[in-house]
Amino acid sequence: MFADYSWSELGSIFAMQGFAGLVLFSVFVLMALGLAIIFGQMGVINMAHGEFMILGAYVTYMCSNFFQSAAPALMPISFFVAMVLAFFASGALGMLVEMGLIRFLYKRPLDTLLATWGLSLILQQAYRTIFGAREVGVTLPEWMMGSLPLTDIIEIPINGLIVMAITLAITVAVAVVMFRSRFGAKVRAVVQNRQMAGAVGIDTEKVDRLTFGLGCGIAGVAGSAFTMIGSTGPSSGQLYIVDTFLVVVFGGATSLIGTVASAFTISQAQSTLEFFLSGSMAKVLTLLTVVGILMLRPQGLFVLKVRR
Amino acid sequence: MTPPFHAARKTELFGFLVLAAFVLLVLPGVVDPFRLNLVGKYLTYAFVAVGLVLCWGSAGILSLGQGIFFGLGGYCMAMFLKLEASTPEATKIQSTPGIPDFMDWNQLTALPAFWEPFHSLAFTIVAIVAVPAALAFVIGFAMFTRRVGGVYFAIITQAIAAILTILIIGQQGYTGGVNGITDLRTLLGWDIRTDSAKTILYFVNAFLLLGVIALSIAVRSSKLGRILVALRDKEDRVRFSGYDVAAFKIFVFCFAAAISGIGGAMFTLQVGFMSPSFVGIVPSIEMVIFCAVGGRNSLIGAVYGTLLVNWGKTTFSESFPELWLFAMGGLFIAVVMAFPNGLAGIYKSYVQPLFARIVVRPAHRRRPVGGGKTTPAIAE
Amino acid sequence: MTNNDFLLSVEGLTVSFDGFKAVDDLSFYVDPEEIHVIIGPNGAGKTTALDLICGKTRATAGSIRFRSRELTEMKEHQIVHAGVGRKFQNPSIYEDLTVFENLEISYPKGRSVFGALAFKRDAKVRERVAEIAEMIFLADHLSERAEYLSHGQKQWLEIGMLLIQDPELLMLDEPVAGMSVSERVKTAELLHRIIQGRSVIVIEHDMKFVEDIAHKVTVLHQGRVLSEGTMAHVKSDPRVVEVYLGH
Amino acid sequence: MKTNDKGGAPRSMLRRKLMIGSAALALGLAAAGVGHAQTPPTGEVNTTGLAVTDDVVKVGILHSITGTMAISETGSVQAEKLAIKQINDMGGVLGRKIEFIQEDGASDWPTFAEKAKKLLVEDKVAAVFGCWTSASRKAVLPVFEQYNGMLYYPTFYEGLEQSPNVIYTGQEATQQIIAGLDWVAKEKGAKTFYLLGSDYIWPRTSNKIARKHIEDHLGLKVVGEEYYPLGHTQFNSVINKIKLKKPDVIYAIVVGGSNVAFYKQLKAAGIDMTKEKPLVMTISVTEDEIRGIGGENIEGAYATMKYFQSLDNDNNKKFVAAFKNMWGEDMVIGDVTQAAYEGPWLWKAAVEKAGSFDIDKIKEASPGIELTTAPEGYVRIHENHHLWSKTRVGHAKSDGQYEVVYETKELMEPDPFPEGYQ
Repeated sequence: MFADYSWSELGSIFAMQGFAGLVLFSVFVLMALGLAIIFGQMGVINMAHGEFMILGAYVTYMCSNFFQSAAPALMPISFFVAMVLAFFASGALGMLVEMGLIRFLYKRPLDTLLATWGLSLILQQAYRTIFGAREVGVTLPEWMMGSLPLTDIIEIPINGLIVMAITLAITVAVAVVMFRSRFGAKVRAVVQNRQMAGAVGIDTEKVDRLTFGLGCGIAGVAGSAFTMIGSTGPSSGQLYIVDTFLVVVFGGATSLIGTVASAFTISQAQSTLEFFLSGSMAKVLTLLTVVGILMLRPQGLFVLKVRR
Repeated sequence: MTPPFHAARKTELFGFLVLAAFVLLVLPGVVDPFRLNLVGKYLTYAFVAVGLVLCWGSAGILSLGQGIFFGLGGYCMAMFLKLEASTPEATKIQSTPGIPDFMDWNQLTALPAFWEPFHSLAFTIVAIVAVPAALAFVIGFAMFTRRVGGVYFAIITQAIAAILTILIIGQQGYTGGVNGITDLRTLLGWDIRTDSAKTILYFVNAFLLLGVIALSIAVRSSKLGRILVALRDKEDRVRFSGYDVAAFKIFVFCFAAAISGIGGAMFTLQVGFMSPSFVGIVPSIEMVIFCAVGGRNSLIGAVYGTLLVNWGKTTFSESFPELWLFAMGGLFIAVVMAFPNGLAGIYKSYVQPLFARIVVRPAHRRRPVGGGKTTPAIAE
Repeated sequence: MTNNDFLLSVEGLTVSFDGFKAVDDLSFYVDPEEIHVIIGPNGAGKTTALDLICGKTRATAGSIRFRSRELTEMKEHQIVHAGVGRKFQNPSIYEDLTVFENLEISYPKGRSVFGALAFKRDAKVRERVAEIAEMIFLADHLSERAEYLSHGQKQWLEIGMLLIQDPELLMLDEPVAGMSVSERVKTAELLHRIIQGRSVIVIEHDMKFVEDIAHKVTVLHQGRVLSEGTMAHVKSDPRVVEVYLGH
Repeated sequence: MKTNDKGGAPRSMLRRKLMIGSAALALGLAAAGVGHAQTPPTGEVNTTGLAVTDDVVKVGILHSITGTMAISETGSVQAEKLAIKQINDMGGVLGRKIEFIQEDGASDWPTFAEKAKKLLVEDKVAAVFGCWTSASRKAVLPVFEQYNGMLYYPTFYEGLEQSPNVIYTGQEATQQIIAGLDWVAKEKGAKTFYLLGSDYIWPRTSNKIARKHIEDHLGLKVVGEEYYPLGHTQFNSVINKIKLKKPDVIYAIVVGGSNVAFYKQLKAAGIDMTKEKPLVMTISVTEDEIRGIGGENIEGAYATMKYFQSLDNDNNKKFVAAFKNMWGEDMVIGDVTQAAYEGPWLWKAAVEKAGSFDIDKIKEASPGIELTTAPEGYVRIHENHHLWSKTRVGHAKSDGQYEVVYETKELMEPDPFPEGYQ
């Protein structure tokens, strides 16, 4: 398929394709990070993860509408305001959910699956009732939707750059919070020995609540970021959920590094295959490979060997 | 020294007879043919719910991908029926007559090899049970021998369901794609679309379901059933009592898959088509909720749970479609938070004592002596 | 003396978790009909050693030979079939089942999937269950749900579940923990009765109890053997005194 | 309901049967002339036990209110309700007010089949307006054929179907595709095409027809053809491939949530659709979808359909005003919404022509029925139960509307089984 092209053209395309792969990687990390934090630290699978993302997207939608009508001059920065608001909105909802639902179910992880699934149905219908069944169009600052032309062929999508930047920022922030801050130390203490952590004066319930809120808040940021590349509707969260779960499962579910590594592997595989095959076949092949590897290594790619 | 299992078995037998009377006599008696056909459709989901009671309730293995097996069974049946419907005469306007219409639309010019055996009804009947069981074996073998369980197993099965859906939709030349396999008419020349055929199929379905439940009761009251419960509580203890734990889990998973396949096949027969919307995540999880509403530990309850939720869905969505999702979501949460044992639990803690007080007044009443210590075993 | 004269010979056994060696080059031997007690401070690797023998944890290096069969290559249930029984530190019984069913499940028949399906509760089974129940002082509790038993009774039940399999090597992890004084006495009595024709490895902290039962004592410290011999010998070993008994 | 259809039947049955023939004939003439001037007795216009009384006739509306398809189907529901309301305001059908029973298909095909059966068997509705996806139509089709109901199906679709029990008010694929391709080849000088779609039957069949037309009839070249799973949200790789192939036209049949992702990413990748290099042409994005995509993200693309909200004629102006009046000023109307609006009107015309609500008579009366008041202008029902209609090319503007840049001179003939395109 490359015979007709000059070297410079091919080089450009490969550069573009590499960039596309990185964007996909960023998207995957952003999707999966919140879920992985909650699962890795608390053993809870949040089936409503997609709906928390969409909450972030709706917050962005409302925020952009507000800026458009109330302060058009500030429109260029509306998106970042929206993103912060999205974090707090999803995080707050997450903490509410933890308080009213999840905390009663820590000993029954399978039941949290069902309860959060129920929650996702309720949220979807709530969005439908509030925002209407149709998708909403999120108006973004004009400067974010363009591209930076480097050469004739190479054009770097700005939204791709932004997604990558956000992902990087969030990942670093999570790493700092988890491994450098006092809160992170508390979280890890609770994960390792809940009773002991409680005994030394850590408010384990509060740690749980904040962890869950953090995971949901990151989902909200992801949703906010995805208004740049995807749709915002009551059931749009479902579009992301399969990929999200696969990334988390494939990464071994317990380590954040595993999640990042798995996001990288899957995104590169998919992006490369998509280039050489038809999109549908690429997706199927990627998924089959992932399942095949999971069959051989169901514990995921990256698990620490520990005494159980 | 008779273990209290006898009492439990008696209740189960009684419940089974009541259920049999309900689905074979009461429902056909009071429900019009249209609604009876609907009930028949719901009862096909009950196969899955019964399988989940064994898997999840008994053995603690929660699969969020049971729709896979329901769908596979249904597709096997649908392939047979579609081939029967695609005679060269019926399809003569196609560029390749004699193959199913959707293949023709997708430029296939010959029947794919894996469709060929489905010309035979005998093969199809075997496949309905064997194909789901075989896939369950592969999944189960990979997961259970490596000790994957709990939440992790649940999300892997879910991922597999999602993948299978994408595969079926993507390979539409071979599978009918998102439309599924539609327009099924006859079974060995017998028109399955008429009201009388639907009534007959209802009874076939009901008898099969009762048979499956009877078989499941037998499995659960065998030593294997007790090992499953034991394994749910203390997996290591079972392992170090000399049992190959993985083999037991694989068995129960395959068993549940096989009966789900029967349900799927009966669905295809009664509804007249099969589509990938049954293989995906949403129906798979909905089927778990049927089971949970009935009581995850009660085989009989699973049937009532299925009927109740679906009846609710149908009536609710006729009058307040917008509210249905709220109700369904609330049901998920309520069943988990407030009624973890579902209908069966409610029956046991409220109805049965009442019943016992009114009906079985004399001798059998066993009052616990010496505090709570000798509470008789509750039927599982 | 060749290894085959021992019922169990553990040689050069090592396991590491992420670089931490919980058991490090451990070797010890168990004679037929011996009560072998393993003692040592917390974290010495006692429970890990049992885990390794019964296959719960896989060794990084070393060998475990049981009657000339290599256990490190067998699956857990095969090790049980070979005649090794293991009681866990916390009583591990099936709380949802009755005492009778607990014992019945452990009865060494119908262990395959289809064997279990076809298993019949015949007179032989009932007799054997009754016999064991008598031995573990639970004859009156057969139809009770196991969750209603006292802590000590649960410990006995678990021992009974092992006995019904008639293993040649029995490994008990802290069998008297949480027992009342009278229960301890009964348990010691029970152990003396059940060692007929089998060897027992016991992990225990209660020194009084150890002195009562031990033929041979191995002291572990930081995954290694610190001292080995009779109770008297071990007690007089200055290193043991220093790390364990001295305080 | 069940009591009504038997109302007054027993004794006069024979006499009525004798009268029916002549009555129907007379009524047919009357209906053509004066419409709703008189109210014929129920026994004469309803011989098969439908839910028709002396002053009410019941119909069904069957769309997804919940689930993923609710996004698309909401507009159709609104249009059908508007049409029913307007018909009622004009006096109803054969003197009877239309009452609708709405059911939720819940984006789930078996539910569609179940609800369709309920509408026909229990409610005995005289007609059903509904379905959106091909899958839902395929699921209900056997039900309509078995229980002899009438379905008015609004969506443009792949063709390959023709049922006496269905009136297809949307365009079948050849109608929608061919005129657009001819236009882009002639007016824009396009030589190479890149075909793209969501992976299911409609985009695949449509692209098959497009490819045949491009290669065999126009003698031009297709340089790529790809499909992505429904709900796919990452299109960067295919955009790179498109950049490599440099086609003159990207022919996109992407649907649902994927649509939004596709156009946003296309724009972000530096493909400025207003420059028409390459030109983007779609048959799947109506004004409804643009709301989700954002007008600024699709500005410059071309769509070929039979209807755009901006159509400049009196029928349409009235329709748009009425629609906004009923459902809100910010509503937009897409092709399918308009086609759904035609459903009740076509049914009304058929009933009046047949002088009866009986399904068999409506089937017979339907071919040849004209609608001169249709927002799209003029339509006529073909023998094959599809509509003759014009095809138009719209040019997307940043406000989310299409500007009509071309329309076929003649009505396009519906051809669900096109020779030479299979």
